[in-house]
Amino acid sequence: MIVTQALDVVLLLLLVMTAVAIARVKDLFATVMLSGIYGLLSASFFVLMDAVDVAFTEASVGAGIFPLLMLAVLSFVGRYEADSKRRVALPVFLLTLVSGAVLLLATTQMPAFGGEDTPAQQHVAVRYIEDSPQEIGIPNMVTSVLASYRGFDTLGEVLVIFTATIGVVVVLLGVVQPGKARSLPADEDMADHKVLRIVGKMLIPLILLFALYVQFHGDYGPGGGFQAGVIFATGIILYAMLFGLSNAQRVLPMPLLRGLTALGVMIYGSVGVAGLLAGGNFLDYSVLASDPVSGQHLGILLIELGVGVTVASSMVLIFYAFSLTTSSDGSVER
Amino acid sequence: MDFFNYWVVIALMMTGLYIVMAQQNLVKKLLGLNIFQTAIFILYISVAKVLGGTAPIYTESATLYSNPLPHVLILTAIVVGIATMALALALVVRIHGAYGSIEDDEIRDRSKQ
Amino acid sequence: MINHLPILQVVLPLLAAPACLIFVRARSIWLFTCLACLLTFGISVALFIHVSDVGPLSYEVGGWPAPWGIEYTIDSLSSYVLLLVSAIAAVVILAANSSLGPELPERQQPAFYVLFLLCLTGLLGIVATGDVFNVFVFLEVSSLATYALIALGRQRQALWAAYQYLIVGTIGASFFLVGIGFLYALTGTLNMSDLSERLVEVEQQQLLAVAFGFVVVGIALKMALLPLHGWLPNAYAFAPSIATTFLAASATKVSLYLFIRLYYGVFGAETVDALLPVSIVFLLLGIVAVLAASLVAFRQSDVKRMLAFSSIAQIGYMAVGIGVGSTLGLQASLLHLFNHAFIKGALFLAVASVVYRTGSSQIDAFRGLGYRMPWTMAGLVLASLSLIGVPLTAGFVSKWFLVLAAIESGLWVVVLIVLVGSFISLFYLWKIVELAYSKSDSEANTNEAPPLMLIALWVLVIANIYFGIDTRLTVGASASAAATLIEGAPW
Amino acid sequence: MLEQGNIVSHICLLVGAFLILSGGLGILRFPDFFTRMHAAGITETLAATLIIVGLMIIAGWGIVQLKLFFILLFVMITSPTASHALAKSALHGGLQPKVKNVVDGDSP
Repeated sequence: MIVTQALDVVLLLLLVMTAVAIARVKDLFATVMLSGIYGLLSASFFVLMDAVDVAFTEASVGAGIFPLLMLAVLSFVGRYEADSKRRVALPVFLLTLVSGAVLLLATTQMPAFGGEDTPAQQHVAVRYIEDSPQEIGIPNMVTSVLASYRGFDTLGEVLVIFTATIGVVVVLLGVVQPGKARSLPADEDMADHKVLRIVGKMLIPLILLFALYVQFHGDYGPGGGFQAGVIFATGIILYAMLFGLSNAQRVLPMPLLRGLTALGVMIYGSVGVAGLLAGGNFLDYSVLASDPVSGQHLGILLIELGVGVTVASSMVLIFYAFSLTTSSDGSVER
Repeated sequence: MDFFNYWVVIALMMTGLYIVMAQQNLVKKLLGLNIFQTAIFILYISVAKVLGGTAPIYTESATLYSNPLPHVLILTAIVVGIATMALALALVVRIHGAYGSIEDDEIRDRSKQ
Repeated sequence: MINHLPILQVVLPLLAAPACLIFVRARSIWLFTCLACLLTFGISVALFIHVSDVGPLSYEVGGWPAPWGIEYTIDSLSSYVLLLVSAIAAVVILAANSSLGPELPERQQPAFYVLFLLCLTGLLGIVATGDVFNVFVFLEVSSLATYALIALGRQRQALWAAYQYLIVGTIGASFFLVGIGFLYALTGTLNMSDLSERLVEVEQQQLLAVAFGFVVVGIALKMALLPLHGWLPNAYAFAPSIATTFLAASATKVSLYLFIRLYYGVFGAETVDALLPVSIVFLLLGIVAVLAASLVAFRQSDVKRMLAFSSIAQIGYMAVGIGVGSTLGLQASLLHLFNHAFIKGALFLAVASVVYRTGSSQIDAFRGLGYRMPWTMAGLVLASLSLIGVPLTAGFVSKWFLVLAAIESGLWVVVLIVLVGSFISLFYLWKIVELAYSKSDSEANTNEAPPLMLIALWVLVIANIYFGIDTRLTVGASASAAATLIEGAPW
Repeated sequence: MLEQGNIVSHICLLVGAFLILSGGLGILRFPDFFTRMHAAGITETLAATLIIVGLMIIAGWGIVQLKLFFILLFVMITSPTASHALAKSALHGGLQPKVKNVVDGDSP
């Protein structure tokens, strides 16, 4: 327990240092790298706090997708901040300082960290911990809560991704149904990176295989549709980076991805409606099979599939959109 | 020691908020927002931790588990966060194309024209 | 079947949004969206009737009982707001196809409809749910859709407005998340009714105050209460006109609903006011908003912007109603929430018609339109009268109740403010009307807005007059909702 | 406690940790980009290998050991590739290695 607490202090202090560095460094490229480190540090912290599923997600998002998108943006907007006006905004600084102090005082009333008898541990959570292995029949309680008890939140989450994807595509490309693939000049640049291409060819199948493992192993260990979707998308994005966007689009054209993004939401929603038609409530999986536990199994499998499909196709689609947009495409005054 | 995690949460929140409000660069503001959101994640996950407990995956040997509910909430929040970031970055790219700048004050000047 | 309506209310537009992508042509997607919105409206009507005849409905999503699963609760307040939002959506979407024509290239229109449905889903979800974290999720669905909708505007300022709103909106939602995080740490639950029961036993007063503070500030950002309104004028001015119409009539209203729901229904107004001076702050900010925003509106040369500042002023009236603190005050707020949606919907739709014909929303573009677009301008005049609060219009009813509430509580200042605010709005609206009916140089050949836009506009205008004359529905529903919230009395 | 395997694994972990530390020092102290990359790339491949081997010994025969083995394989492939890509793009970007012995720690 001492080790846990010592690590806790070290990791959190490192996080604060990284955050302050992000605030102070002017080179945007460096700050993006720092925010990748920040993501990795927080993921490590989440492992320490027993939140393995969260850590998995944070590692793939905070240290993976987010810096990747940031780098894509920096290639448009340039690397350095304008530094003519270097002023510390004193009022803002004081405001944050004062509100921080007030909050510090208030947090001393928080239930003590790590206690077993805090309200958060005592009330709703008890059922998830004690009954979910029997009620749902899968060992990973996070998956049980995510997919079944609070399955509607997760449907909302998938909807958020869908919304963002539609938004990104229409903002960057101006269309949801784009025409033919454009070939990028950058495609040829990668041709002399033989080593990268060969290693990539070795790794991509493994990455995709690992994504499937994470997808279907989420009931038993950390993982699930979201993490699997991100990993799958990473494989495709790696392919697109190494072998050119036009090749990637031949495998996964944009209209297909767009359809898949919507399809994932539809799969999720249809499982809910199926529960309704089978005589239960919306998203009630117990009525999907003859006995409740196998019904839960089936329901969770299907909705995780929906999540995976939407997430994977959205991430690839967002990557395409950032790669295909040209910053001065004359569509300023659309 | 009981409240150290929460103090760090507040320090991170305020750092993030400061970056969002005080920095002029649009990309930097988003990095600040990211710090702020991660601070919230740390808050929730700290609330969920039970000292001496294990990850909430049922095993024969364990009896004490950390609370799975905040984990679920934060999984959702992380996804919401990255979705927001993606949209924000798309807007930044377009703003750069339209204004030729990603500095707050310059854009404000040019908006008025 | 009636039992499943609470969830279908949200799931129908939710599933309609991705299903839109099946269609290819913008026109068929529009027809499909219209159908979805009409069905959603039908469900909300059925829910409203059921709730007022039989009583509140509760729905356990996934079949899990309340504090463990997510609960949907439809009581008199939520059915009232659901009815409002889905009615506005159904009317506004009728006009969308015509209005978007000149404002958005056809290849971008499918995305508009998908985002419109997603925004509607989010707003309905916030209103229908009985779980605070579920509120956050749907808040983000509607917010993300809104940012993208605003970014679809023609001018480059639309992008900037969308970015600014994104930053502010995300901070608002994050504050809300922090607040419910603290509440969860103190009570161990996320379910609203469970939360309200367990909050009574919480002893950590300072932390409770901080949690309430985060939640209130977060929601106030989303509803553009005066010092936090910065995002609103640009967002309304540069979004596509039809998106502005929908957002102005529904989005801030839903944020206000959320505030009322949590402040009265979950936290308890007295509990909060013992810790934080929320009602006094709302009263003061509301008064300042009514005066300052109205004066700023007077100085605008862009009509969309003028109406945006007018919206901030109207949110001020609603805040004043809450600040008064009595049942009657809350009822006035709820009435104004409802009526203002129809007023602003009609006004912005009239402006959308003008933008359709003239391509501009500058006030100079209105010169002589009274002769060229007689029906549109007649609608605009009637809606303006309603905004000012002339008797026999909806706007009068809500202001009348606000004045009654103020007199009841002895707050004569508020009576004065309502009158002064109405006078200022008379002046800035008169600027438009005067120009519209002044003779212009060009020939006065009529060039009316497309029929569907006119129909939508006149539906809203007639609603304004109807709810000004027959007040049974609005007054009855708002009275029962206010009574339920404050006194816990059966509706 | 002090079985043979345990000692070996502890040695592996300690040496690995030391190498990571020295690699970090190298990044800070070496004069130019390529030497810094050398410090990071070389030590980290070995350090990661040692740490994973140490963990494999502790884990004992089973599924965890297999997973660690796969991670090891991944690290052995990706880490040198990453170094290669970095060096190549640095050269491509026009960065030349410093040849003279300059004791200036900062200029890249």
